[in-house]
Amino acid sequence: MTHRSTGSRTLRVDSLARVEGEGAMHVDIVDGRVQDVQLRIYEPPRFFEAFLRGRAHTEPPDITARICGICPVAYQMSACAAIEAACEVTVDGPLADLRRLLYWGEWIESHALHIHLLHAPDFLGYEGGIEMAQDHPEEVRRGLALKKAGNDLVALVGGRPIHPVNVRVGGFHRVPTRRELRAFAPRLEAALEQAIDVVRWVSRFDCPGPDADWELVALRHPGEYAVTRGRLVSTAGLDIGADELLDHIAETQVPHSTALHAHLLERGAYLVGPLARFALNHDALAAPAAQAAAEAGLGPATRDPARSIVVRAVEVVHACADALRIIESYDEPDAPAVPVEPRAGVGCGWTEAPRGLLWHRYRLDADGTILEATIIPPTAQNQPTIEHDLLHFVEHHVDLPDDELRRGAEQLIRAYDPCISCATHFLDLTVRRT
Amino acid sequence: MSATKPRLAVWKFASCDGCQLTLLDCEDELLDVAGELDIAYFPEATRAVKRGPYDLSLVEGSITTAEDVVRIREVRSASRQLVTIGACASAGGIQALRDFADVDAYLAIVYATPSFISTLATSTPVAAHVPVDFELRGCPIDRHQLLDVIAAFLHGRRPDVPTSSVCVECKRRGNVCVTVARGTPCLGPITQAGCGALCPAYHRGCYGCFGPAEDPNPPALTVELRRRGLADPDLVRLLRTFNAGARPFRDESEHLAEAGP
Amino acid sequence: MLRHLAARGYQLIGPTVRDGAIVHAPIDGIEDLPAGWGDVQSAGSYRLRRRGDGALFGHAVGPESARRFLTPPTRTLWSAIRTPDGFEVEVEVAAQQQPPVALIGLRPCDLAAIAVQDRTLAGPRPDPAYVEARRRSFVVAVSCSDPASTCFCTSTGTGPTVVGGHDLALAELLHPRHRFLVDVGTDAGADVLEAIPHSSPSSEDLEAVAAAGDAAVAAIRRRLDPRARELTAAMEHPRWDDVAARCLSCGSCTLVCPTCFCTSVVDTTDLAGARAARVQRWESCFALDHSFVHGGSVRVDVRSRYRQWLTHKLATWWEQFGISGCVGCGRCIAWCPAGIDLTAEVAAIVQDHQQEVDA
Amino acid sequence: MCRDDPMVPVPYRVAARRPETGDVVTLDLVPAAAPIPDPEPGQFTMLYAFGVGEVPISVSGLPGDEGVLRHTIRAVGATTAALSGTEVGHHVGVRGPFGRGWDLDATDGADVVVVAGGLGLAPLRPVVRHLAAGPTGRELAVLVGARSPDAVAFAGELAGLDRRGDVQSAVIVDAASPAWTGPVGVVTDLLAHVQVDVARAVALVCGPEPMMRFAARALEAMGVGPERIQVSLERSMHCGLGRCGHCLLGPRFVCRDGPVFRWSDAAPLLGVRGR
Ligand SMILES: Cc1cc2nc3c(=O)[nH]c(=O)nc-3n(C[C@H](O)[C@H](O)[C@H](O)COP(=O)(O)OP(=O)(O)OC[C@H]3O[C@@H](n4cnc5c(N)ncnc54)[C@H](O)[C@@H]3O)c2cc1C
Ligand code: SF4
Ligand code: SF4
Ligand code: SF4
Repeated sequence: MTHRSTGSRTLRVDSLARVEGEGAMHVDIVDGRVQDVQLRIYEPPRFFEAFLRGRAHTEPPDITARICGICPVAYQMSACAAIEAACEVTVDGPLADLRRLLYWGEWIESHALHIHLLHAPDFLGYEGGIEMAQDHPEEVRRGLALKKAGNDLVALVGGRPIHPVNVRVGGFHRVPTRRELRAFAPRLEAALEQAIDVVRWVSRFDCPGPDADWELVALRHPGEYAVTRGRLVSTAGLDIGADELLDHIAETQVPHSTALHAHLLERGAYLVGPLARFALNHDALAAPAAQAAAEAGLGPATRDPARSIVVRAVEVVHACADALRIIESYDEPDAPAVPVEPRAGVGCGWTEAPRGLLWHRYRLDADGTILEATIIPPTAQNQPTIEHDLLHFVEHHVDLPDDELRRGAEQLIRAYDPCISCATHFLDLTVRRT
Repeated sequence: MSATKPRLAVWKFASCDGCQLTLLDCEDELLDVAGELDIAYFPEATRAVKRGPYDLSLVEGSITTAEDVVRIREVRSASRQLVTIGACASAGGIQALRDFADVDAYLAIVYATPSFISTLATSTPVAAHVPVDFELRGCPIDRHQLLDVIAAFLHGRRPDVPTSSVCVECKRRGNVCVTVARGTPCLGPITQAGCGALCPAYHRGCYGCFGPAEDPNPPALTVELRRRGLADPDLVRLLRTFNAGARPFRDESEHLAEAGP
Repeated sequence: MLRHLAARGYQLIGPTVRDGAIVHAPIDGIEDLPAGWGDVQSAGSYRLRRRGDGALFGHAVGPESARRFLTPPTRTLWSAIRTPDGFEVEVEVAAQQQPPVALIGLRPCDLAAIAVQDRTLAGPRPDPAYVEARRRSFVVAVSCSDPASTCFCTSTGTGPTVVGGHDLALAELLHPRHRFLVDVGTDAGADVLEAIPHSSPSSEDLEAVAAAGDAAVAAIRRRLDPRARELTAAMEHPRWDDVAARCLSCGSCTLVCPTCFCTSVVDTTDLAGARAARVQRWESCFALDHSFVHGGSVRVDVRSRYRQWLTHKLATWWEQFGISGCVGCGRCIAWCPAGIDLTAEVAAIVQDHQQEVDA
Repeated sequence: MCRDDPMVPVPYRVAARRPETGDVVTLDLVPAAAPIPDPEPGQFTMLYAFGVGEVPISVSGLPGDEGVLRHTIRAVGATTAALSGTEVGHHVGVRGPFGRGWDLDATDGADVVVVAGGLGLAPLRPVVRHLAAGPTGRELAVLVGARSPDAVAFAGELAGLDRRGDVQSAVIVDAASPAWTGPVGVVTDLLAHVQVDVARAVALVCGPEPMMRFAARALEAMGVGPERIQVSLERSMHCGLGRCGHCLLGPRFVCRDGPVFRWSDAAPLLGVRGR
C-alpha cells in the first residue's frame, strides 16, 4: 500500500540490513511535512567503558577489540596509542610499520566487504551481495578474493582475522620474520591489481546524491595517508592533538538511541571516514591509488556519500600499495615490543578506523590500573550527520511511495557505512560522569 | 531443488558481530554455503527476509534485555536446530562482566540511571533461556569449525569440535609451551581447543576465549600460576574476560576474589 | 654428513633453537644446529642456557621426539567421493611422496622409544604408514653428555649412551679439539660414512668417550622405581586422588611422550556432502572422548584418567608389548605445566604398597 | 597409503534391510569388492557410513549365510542412525572381522545359558542358531531382557525357539505394555527358573555392562564358575587393530583380546571403577 503526501505517515525500517549491528530508522511525516527523523540504535549497551575500570593497562587492546568484530584492529591500535601516550612511550620503526601493515589488512577486508556485500547491491539493485553474485559472479568473486587477502594479512601479522591475538601495548607478542612477510608479497601484488579494477568498476556506478557540505574531519600526518598517527584537521580549519579532542567535540545522549551523538562545539555536525580522509589527505596517496582516483574522476571536493564507495576502493588500492612498501623495507626488530611501564596519568590516542576517527582516552593509576576510560567511535560522530542527511532526503522525496522512500533512505544510511556495534559500546551517560 | 534447500537464519543479540562476520569471512566457501543453503534470514548480508521456520539457526550474542528474552524464545520456536555461535551466546560474553558489578561497587551508580532500566542486570547465554542443540565456542568462533558445524548439521554427522584442552592442539601444532619455556601464564590447560592453539603460537598465553575445556581443573591451575608469580587479582582478571560467566571460570574467579584482600 | 644425507634425498630433521627451546624440526644444515646452546630443565620448567662453548649436541631432549616425524600428528587416512548409490574410496598417496627423513641427534631414549613404537605400531597388525616411514628413515644418534635433571634413563636401561637402533651414532668431544666419534650401526650407515672423510679413533678418543659416558651416568639422579610394574596392584591408592587434585588433565604429558600411540579418527565432509575424509590425529587418554561409549565416558574423573595413563605406560604395557612404555626421557616431567613428576608419583604409590605387602 | 591399508574399508551393498523394532534394523550386506574373511560368532566389524562415521558392530549372522554379512544395529547416535537408514542397493564400508568371538569349544558337551540384555542378543544370535541347529543333546537356555515389549529384537526367532520345546527360552521386560503377558523385571530374575547342570554349564552374556555384572554374579552364585562365564564387552573403538588405544581395559585391548572375555578375566578389570 502506498500513501501519498497528504495525511500523516510513519515510515519504519525495524531492522536495518547490511549494516554492522542493530539499528532502525524512524521517520514521522505529518501533513506532508517531515516531523522527525531518527536513526535508532537499539543495539543493547555492553558497558565497555564501565568494566574497563579496574583492569590492567595491558588489557584494553584485547578487551576493546570486542566492541566491534569488523574493525577490531582499529580498537587495538587506538587503545595502544592512548595507553602508550599515558605511559609516555613511543613505538616507532619496524614496530610502527607492522602496526600499519596490520591496519591495512583490516582496511582492505572491511572496505572490500562494504563495497561488495553491503553497498554495491544498492547501486545494482539487489537485496544483498550473495544475490548479486548470481548476475555478477566475477565482480563478487574478485571482491571476496580481495577481502580474503585483507583477512589473511591481518591473520599473518595478528594471528587471526577477527580479534587478532598478537597485538599488545608496546608492540606485538611475536613479530613475523622477513621471510614470512616476503612470502605474502605476491598476494598483495595480485590484490593491488584487483583493487584497481574495483575502482574502475565502482566508478561507473550512478551516484545521484547531492553534494552536501559537511565539515570533514580526519587525521593528517606529513607524508602519510594518515592512519595510525597525526593531528586532527578539518575542512574548516580544525587542527588539534589527541588530548585536545574534548575541548572541541562533545557527546550528548539522545533518547532514541543507546549510542551517544558527537558534535563539534563550535559548528555542530561533522563527518569522519573515507570522504573526509580523501578530502584532507589525497595528496598523500600512493601513486597507483592517486592514479586510480584521477581515472575515476574523484576530486578532493567529493561530498556525495554515495561516492564514498569509490573512495573506499581507492583506499584499498592505497592500502595494498603501502603494505607492499612496508613488506619490502621490513627488517625484523630486535624485540617484539618496547617495554611499557605503567605510570599515573591520562593518555589519549586516535587512529583512522575504516569508518573514520576512533579516539580512546584512559586515566591510569601508578600501577597501571585503569581508573577511567572513554571511547568515541566513528559512527557516534557521523550519526547526527546521517540524520541531517536523512531529513534532507526525506523532505526532498516526500512524494515517493513508502517502499521507495524507505529503500532510498536505507541506501543513504548504508552509504555512510555506520557500524552500530561500535556506536553502542557506550557506557551509560550517568555512570560515566560519576 | 532450491525449494528443498535447508533454510539458514542468522540472529544477533548483544555482541560485536564478529561471530556472524566469521561466516562472511569464509570467502572461499561463502558462495558454496549460499548454494547448499537457502539464506533465509541474515540481515548483515541481505535485505531479503524469508519467514520461518528455519532448519538451522545460528545465534550470536547474549541475552541482556527483556525484549531479547522474548525474542530468543521466538527464534527457538521458529528453528528446527539452534546452534549458538561464540562466547557471547554460549557464556554471556565480555558483557557478562556486569554480573560481577555488584562486588565492584559501581552497581549503585548504574541503578540510578533511568536508561539502565532497559537492560537487564545480567548478560546470560542463550542456553539459560531456551534449549540449544549445539554450542560453538570462541571469541570469535573459528571459521573452520563453523563450516564443519554447518556441514555436520546438513549431513547428520557429529561436528568435529573436540572439547579437550588447548594444550592438545598446542602440542599437535608443535608449539613450544609458553608456560614451561617462558613462565608465561597460559589458560590453555583449562580452555577448550578449537583455535588451533593460536596464542602460544604467537608466544603469549591463552586467555581462554574458547571457554572452559571439558572437566577442567581451575584450582590446580591457580596453584601453578601462583607458583609462577601471578597474584590473585591478576588471576581473577585472567579468568574474567570473554567467558567470565562460564561456570568453571566464574567459580574459580569468585573463589579467588572472595579469598582476596 | 648432513649435506650428504640431504643429497641422498633425505629431509633433515635435527635439533634447532626455536621459540625458547631446542626442538627437533626440519633443518637446512649444520648452521641450524644449536651450537653453544644447552638447557636447564626441571619439573614444569625448561630454559635455554648459553654453554660458552661450541657444542652442537650439548643439550638434553627437547619437547619433540621422533614420533612427530614417523607418525604425524594429523593424517588423512583416506577420502571418498559420493556416488549415486554410495561412495568410492580415494586412497591417499601423498604421504608416500613425502621425502624420507634423516633424524639427526636422536638420543638413546629416543632410539628406545622407536623400538617401543616398532612394537606398538609395527606389531602383528602394523600401521603401513608407520612401517613405511620407519623403513625409509635414517637415524643419526648422539650419546648424551649433558643430561637434564628430568632424565632418568639409567633406571629404565635406555641411556645415556647409544647402544643400538642407529644407522650412525655420534659422540661429541669438545677437548682438546671439537670432534665426533662415529659408531656404525647398519650397512646404510656405513655407506654414508664411506662418503665423508674420517679417520680411526685413537685410544685417547675412546677413553674420553667412555669417561663422558660415565660422567653422564653419574649426572643422572632421578630414578624410576623398578616396582612401577606393580602399580596395577594399587589401583585404589589415595595418592591417585592427591595427584588428581594437581593434574590439569590437559594431556600435555601424553603428547610429548615419545611412545604414546593413541589416535582418534574423525570424519569430515565438504558442505555439499560430496566428499568425505577420515582424518587420524594424535589423541590423549586425558580426553573424555577417549573412553566415550554411547551414554558416557568410562573414565569420567581426572583420577581415573591419570591412573590409566600411568598404569598403562609403566605396567600393563609390559603385558601387551613385553616392554615398558617409558624410556626415561623425562619429557612428561619437564613439559607438564603443573610440574607433576611421574617418578615421584610412582615412588609414593609403590612404597606404601610395598609396606602393605611386607606387613 | 596402500590399498591393503587395514584402515580402508571394503564397500558392501545393502541387499536387504529388515526393521526389527522401532530403532533397530538388520542389514544384509554383500561385498561389492574382494570380501572380508568370514567372521566368527561374537566377532565384530567396523561399519562405515559415508561422511558420518565408523563404528564397531557385531556380526549377527552365521558365517555360512550364503556370503551375506549380517548386522543388527540400534540407532543411538549419528553413525548408527546413518547406517540403519542406508537404503537397499546403497553401500556401506566394512573392515574386519575383528576380535575374539565366543569360545564355542567350551560349549562342547555342556549345557549353555545365553543371557542377553537389549541388543546384546545380536552377537549371541549366531551362537543360538548354531547351538540350536541340530538336536541339542544338552540344555540350552536363552534368556532375554528388554526395556519394553516393543523393544524385543528378533521376537519372531525367539518365539520360534519357544515353540521347539527343547530350548528353555524366556523374555522379560522392564516395563510392560497392556498386552504383555510375560514376566516383568530384570533378566537375572529369569536365571532362577533355568534348569541346567551348573557344574558343567557355560554361560554366554551380552548386554549393558551393569546388566552383565549382575548376570555374571548371579550365575556365579548359582555355581557357574567364572571361567565358564563369557561376556562381550563394549568400549570406544576407532581402529579395531589394537593401535588407537580407545578400547584399553587394563592390559587388554577389547577390540583385539575381546570383545568376548571370560568373566574370570573381566571381573577384576571391571571391578576397578573408571578403569
Ligand atoms: C564390540 C562391539 C560390538 C557392538 N555391536 C553392536 C551391534 O551389534 N549393534 C549395535 O547397534 N551396536 C553395537 N555396538 C555399539 C555401537 O558401536 C555404538 O552404539 C556406536 O558406536 C554408537 O555410535 P554413534 O555414532 O551412532 O553414536 P554416539 O555414541 O553418539 O557417537 C559415537 C562416538 O561419537 C563420540 N561421541 C558422541 N557423543 C559424544 C559426547 N557427548 N561426548 C563425547 N563423545 C561423544 C564418541 O567418540 C563415540 O564413540 C557395539 C559396540 C562394540 C564395542
Ligand atoms: S563471542 Fe566475541 S567475537 Fe563473537 S560476537 Fe561475542 S564479542 Fe564478538
Ligand atoms: S602453551 Fe599453554 S596451551 Fe600450550 S601446552 Fe603450554 S600450557 Fe598448554
Ligand atoms: S589460545 Fe586461547 S585465547 Fe588464544 S585464541 Fe586460542 S582459545 Fe583464544
